[in-house]
Amino acid sequence: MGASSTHAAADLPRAAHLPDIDRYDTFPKLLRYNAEHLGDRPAMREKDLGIWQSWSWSEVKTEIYRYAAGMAALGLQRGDRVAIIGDNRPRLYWTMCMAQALGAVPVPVYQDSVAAEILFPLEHSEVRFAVVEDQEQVDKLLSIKDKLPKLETIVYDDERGVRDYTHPFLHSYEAVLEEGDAKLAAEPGFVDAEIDKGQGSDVSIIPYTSGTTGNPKGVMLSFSNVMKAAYAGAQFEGLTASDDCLAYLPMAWIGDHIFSYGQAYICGFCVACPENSDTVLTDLRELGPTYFFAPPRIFENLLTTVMIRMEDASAIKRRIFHYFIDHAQKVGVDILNGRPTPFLDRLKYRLGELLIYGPLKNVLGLTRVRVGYTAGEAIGPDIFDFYRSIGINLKQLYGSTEAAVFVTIQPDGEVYPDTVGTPAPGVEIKIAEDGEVLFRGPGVFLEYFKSPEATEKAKTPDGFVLTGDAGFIDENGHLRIIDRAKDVGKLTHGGLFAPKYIENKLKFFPNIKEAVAFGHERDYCAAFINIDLEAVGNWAERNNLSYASYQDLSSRREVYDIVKAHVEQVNRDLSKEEMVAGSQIKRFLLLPKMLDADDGELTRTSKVRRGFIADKYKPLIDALYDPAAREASISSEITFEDGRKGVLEATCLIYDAETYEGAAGAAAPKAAAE
Amino acid sequence: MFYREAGQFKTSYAADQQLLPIPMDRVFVIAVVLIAIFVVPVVGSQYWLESILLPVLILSIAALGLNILTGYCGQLSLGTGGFMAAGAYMSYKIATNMPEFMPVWVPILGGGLFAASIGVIFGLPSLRIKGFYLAVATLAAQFFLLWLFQKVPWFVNYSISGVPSAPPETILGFYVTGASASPEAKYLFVLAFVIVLALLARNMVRSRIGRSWMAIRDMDIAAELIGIKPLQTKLTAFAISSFYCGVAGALWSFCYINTVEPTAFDIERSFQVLFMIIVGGLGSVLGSFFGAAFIFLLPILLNNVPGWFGLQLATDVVSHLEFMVFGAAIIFFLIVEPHGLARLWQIAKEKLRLWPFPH
Amino acid sequence: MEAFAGLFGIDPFDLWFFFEVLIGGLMSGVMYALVALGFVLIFKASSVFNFSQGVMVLFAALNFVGFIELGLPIWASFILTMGVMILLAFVVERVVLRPLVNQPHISLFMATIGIAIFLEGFGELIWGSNIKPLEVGIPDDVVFMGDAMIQQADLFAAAVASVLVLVLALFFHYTRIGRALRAVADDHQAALSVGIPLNTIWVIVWSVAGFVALVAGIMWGSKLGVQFSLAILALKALPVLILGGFTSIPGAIIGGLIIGAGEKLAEVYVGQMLGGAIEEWFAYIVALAFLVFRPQGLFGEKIIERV
Amino acid sequence: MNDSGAAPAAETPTAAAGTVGRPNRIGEVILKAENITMRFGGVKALSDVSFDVRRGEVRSIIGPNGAGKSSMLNVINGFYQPQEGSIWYLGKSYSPMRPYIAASNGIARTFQNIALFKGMSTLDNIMTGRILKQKATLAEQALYIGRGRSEEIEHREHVERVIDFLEIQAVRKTPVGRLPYGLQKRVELGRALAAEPTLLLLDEPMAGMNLEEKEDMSRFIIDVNEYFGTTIALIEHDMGVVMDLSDRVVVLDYGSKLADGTPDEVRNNQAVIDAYLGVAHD
Repeated sequence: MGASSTHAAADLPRAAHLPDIDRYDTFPKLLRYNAEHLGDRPAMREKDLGIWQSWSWSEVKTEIYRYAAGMAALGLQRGDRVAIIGDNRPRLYWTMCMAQALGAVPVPVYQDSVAAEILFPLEHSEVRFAVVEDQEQVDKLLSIKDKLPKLETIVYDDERGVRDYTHPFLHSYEAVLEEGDAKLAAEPGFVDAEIDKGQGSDVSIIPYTSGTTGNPKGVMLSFSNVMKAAYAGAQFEGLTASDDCLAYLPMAWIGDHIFSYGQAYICGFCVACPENSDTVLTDLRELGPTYFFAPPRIFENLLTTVMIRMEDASAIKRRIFHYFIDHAQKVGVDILNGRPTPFLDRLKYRLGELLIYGPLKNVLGLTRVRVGYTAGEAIGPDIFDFYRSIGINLKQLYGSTEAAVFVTIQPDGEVYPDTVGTPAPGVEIKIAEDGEVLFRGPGVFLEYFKSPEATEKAKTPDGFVLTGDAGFIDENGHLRIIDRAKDVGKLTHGGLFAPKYIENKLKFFPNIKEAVAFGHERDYCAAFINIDLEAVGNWAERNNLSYASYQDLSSRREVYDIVKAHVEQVNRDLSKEEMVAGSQIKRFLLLPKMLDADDGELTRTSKVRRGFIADKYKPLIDALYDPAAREASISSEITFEDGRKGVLEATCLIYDAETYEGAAGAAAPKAAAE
Repeated sequence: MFYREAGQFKTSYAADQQLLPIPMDRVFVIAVVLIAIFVVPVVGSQYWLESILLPVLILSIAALGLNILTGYCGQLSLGTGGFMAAGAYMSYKIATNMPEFMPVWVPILGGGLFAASIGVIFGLPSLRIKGFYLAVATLAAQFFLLWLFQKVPWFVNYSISGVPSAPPETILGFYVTGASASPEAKYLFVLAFVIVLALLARNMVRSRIGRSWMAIRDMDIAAELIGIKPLQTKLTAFAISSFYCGVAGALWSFCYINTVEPTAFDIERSFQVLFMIIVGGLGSVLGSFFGAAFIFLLPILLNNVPGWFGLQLATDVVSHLEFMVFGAAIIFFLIVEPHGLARLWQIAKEKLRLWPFPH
Repeated sequence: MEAFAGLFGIDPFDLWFFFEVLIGGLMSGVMYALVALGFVLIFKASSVFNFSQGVMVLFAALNFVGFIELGLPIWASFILTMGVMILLAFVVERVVLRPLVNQPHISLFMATIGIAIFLEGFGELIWGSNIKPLEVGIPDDVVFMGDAMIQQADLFAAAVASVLVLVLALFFHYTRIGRALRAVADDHQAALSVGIPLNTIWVIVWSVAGFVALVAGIMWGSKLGVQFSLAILALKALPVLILGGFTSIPGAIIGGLIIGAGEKLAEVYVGQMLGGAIEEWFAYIVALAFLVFRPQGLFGEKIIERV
Repeated sequence: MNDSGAAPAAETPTAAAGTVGRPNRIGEVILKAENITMRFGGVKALSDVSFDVRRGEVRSIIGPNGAGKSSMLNVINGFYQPQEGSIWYLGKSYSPMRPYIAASNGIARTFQNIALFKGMSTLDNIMTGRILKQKATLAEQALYIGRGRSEEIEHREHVERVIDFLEIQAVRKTPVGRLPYGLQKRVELGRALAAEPTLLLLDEPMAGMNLEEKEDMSRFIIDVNEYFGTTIALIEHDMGVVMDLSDRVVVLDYGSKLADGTPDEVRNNQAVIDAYLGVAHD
């Protein structure tokens, strides 16, 4: 692979069915356009009071005009920042457009963060206004209000519990609308005039990225950034006004902003908000969106639920289910990718669609999905292929806040589970010497808010953005991501060691809950593995293997054997990939306890803290690299559910795994068979 | 399995509260009704129309009536036969005394209304009593009413035999009642009543009145304390229930047996209809139909099945077996599925909706 | 008797005639009371309203006659039939009561209707449905009391009923099981502390009810022949219960007598004017009136509802 | 960032929201129990009990089991007819009160042992709370036309608000018999709320609940009182919870009134301490 090679996709021509975004260069202008052209079509829905309450584009426009006038009356001005905190609610989406109409900049904040966590973005972005969902968020803000001297006004959507608050700076959404009516009566053309002042180059939104180190950074995206990226994506997938999507991911996440706001305004499709976060799956089932995005975690959970629910089915039904699912695994992906498939297989697939795939998609609410995205992290190939094989056009997307999402997309018909696709329209990709992925395109952010030095670090002079991810472009022109660039290490024989890549491959097996790979500056790669209690426990139950505890189950040779097979499968896969063939796992052990955030082994977002684990379980690591060791003991502090601390004493077996000669003839040392 | 509900969401209460909110169900029910109207009369044999569909449909109406009273309102009645008789006799009286131009449904509905008023009278004790006490009270209706219609010759226009023939009446020149009417005409005539009455029943049970009935059934004290008037609610149930039974009784006499006679409405009939709703499903409109079909068809099946295996059973043996099977079926349903066939149907439907998941 | 009255007209002032009708009525009242007694026993012990008690009378009689027709002596037939009734109690407990425990009373009631139907079919399937005369040596002469003519069989039945009530009273007061049964009627928890499982108590009480049914069946069978109409006739025990209260043994007896005498007198003195055969419904209408004005019956306890 | 001129605008009162504090919400007397004496057979359940309830307050009746609390509620809404005494409610005196009169004049209640309609869904149960407000004729209902249809929709919307308020959306169409205890209690509260009561009687709303459920229920009771301004009279034998919720408390013991006053007054009342706190309670 050549260093610093760039790969770019050709720009797509303008689509006739989408508005001219050079003319309608801000979202408020698009709102006007949509209200005019799609007036009665639904723009927004929300499951509320038992039904899907709906608002048409013209209703939304009227509402946003009132809202904007009201907020202007309350003092919101061009250039102000407006914090948005809450679950996906129509009124919060309208707040974005309202702010943009007045030339103010929305700053969406993660709604489930605690007060201390939201303090930084609010303080840093100097918000004067905050629009929040409910009492919970109001209370959060009130608790840090004295640290936010610039915050002047708080508007809340749901007045439950807030009614008796007497703070003069608290306003209900309804009250703001009334203010707006009064202002509009006096100045009917006010909002239109404000909208006309907006330009494509203005800052449209400042989402804060949760940096892995240091404080979050405010990513300033212009209208042009967001709209061009969203436009290109929409056109690439052929989205139209008749699509539907469910907005259930945090509004502060750039993905939601692009899918549920940017593309919705550009295409004029309807965005639906779930009733609340507990009912998402039910709401998904009712709504049946055509455009769907979810992080891999959700697809994993969904698949696990499917399999567990099927366990309870009658034997005949299970047989039918597995028969057709197996058939789908065989030919489903090819059929979806439009490759030639034997007639009989197609026929059988059609039957499967009638009996299993169709109903299954129906109960999951995915029947109508035309375009499904998964992004955020790598998805297990089995999981990915499962959804594709039953006919759901699920695709991987690689993106970042700094790109207004789209860096690469898997094009229809060219979907491989282990790549993240080809560069999105208008985007150029470059791989640096050390393997880091860089990109450039219309969505590239203006700068980090109030952090020129950070901007400088992230952006090359020629406009490329460093992603911090290591990857390579494969022979099909698809980008493959291996790991965070800084986490990639070297084995002593010089081979690349990408722990996350290996761990992910392991975690794709349902029986493996968590894995920690070691190998940086070592002779070979070794791993700690956590089994998945539910999956393995289920297996044990079915095989009449009784066990007392997680620790007990983890020490069984039967379980080791299963995991060994998985590890060897991973090794086989690794051996086929030139860059990572050297980091096949030679030895592994099953940890006697689950890695736990309470014990400091995981971050709160469930990421492995490799260094901490390496220290804590040093005796185990030593044993992994001691060829003579067949088992190792550890005594470790653990925290129980109720917060009590205790000490865990355990002995783990150490297993060797078969490694393989790479297809590319990589220099992996052949392991001695056990 | 056949349901594709994703995307069929509701944006208004009107849509969410329609009779059949799931489009798939709507299609199915409309198809069944259309087939019943247009296909069945054409392809059905005389035997099927006259000896099976006709009585099953008529008994369905009676079961529907009893289900309103017992299944929805929780008031057990053993007087169904009496109320049916009331409908039959009064219909006869009206039909034979009304002017020529009056349409045939007038006496039928008149019979129903008469039964309804009788029902109200015998429902009066329900204010004070419930459960088996009420069952005894309704037995009084059963025995008293049958005696009354036998002993008061006014009802049968002082006919000598006391068992007059059903008057032949026409719609658009077709005979729809009496012995001379064609099975097809009778079938369609009865079917019209069935469709309308079933629709009305479904509407009632999903409205305030239906909820009041169920509230009284489930927890009468709580119902009273939220402002439901117990007597008024129960009497409405008695009236409507008896109306349905009365119409059924009239149709039974006019279209099925073609005579007006007390033996058609004896206590056995009351039990038969009660069994229909137990087996079909208490508190279910659909169940009334299932139950009527099951209870009516079972004896026919019992008569024929041994023959298919080359067994020849004496008629009295079959009738004893019939009793035993009924008794066992009732106990079976009460224990295994107290909500009857309707519940089984519902479970099957849920299974299909959740397919391939088991639950 | 009715025929006689109908043919010759009635002299309302003929006291002896009145007396004769009264006695006749009271005697059929004894029969009702016997059936009602079975209802009360079961209701007291398990709150189950046993609709099948009437059919149990028929079923017992069918078995009894059947065994006699097979050539068995009366005493053996009696014991065998009693065995059948005990077996029935076991089956009912196992198949019907146990699975339905804790279900609404109305479900149990409907289940006993199921039992009734089943037994009716079952009894007749085995023993046939033709009317069978029953001859167990009960005297069938008439005696005269003044001018009133009285059936000896009726007197005999009254005597048997009295003995039966006495036996039951002794059983309930002086045996451990009897006391347990009474305890159950008052309080299920208390009954458990007596140490007899509830299920056993049900079997016993259904057996006792079976015994009562057998006695009633023999009495009635020898008077009218064993036939299906016994079951319908036995339904008359329902109004008797309403009158007497569901939980009162004396109530069942007095109620039976009132209903029996009342309907005969009504038939004879009022029925004429109404076209006759008011006997069919008279008892029910009386019960209905009672229900409206005194729902707890003559001797039942008033239920206070609490929330 | 432009700060000038924003401050005055932000302070303009935008709505009446938020100025009503707790102390002002209590109004005039709406209900008086006057010298109520109630006997069951020979047993006196209540003897000469009098107290009043003011608009907007949370009024509690406490006392050990068997103190006559439930009887008192039953007398207020007319389920029991006392031998002596009368209920004065919104300007009229009733001796005795009748259930229908009580219900149609805005007295709703919940029950100690949940009295839901087991065969119906959550939605239908709460819909029954609207029965007194539905005026459609039988014909309109049977044909589902006119008010028969429009009322169903209109009241459904109201009921949905109650469901939303009580956060039971997820079980909207579940038969109530299948719900866990805590949720059933909430549905029952919903049924009472659906009637938009003037006076809400709660019979041991927290009986049989765990701590978390009790906290939830307390929150709902406070919310009902504040959000809808509903007057609440509740019975509890667990003093702890009640004292935090109530504005005024009546203490009953053996059918007689022992004390009446604010939670603090009652807590310090010697008779109460002797009779009630002295005995072990759970």
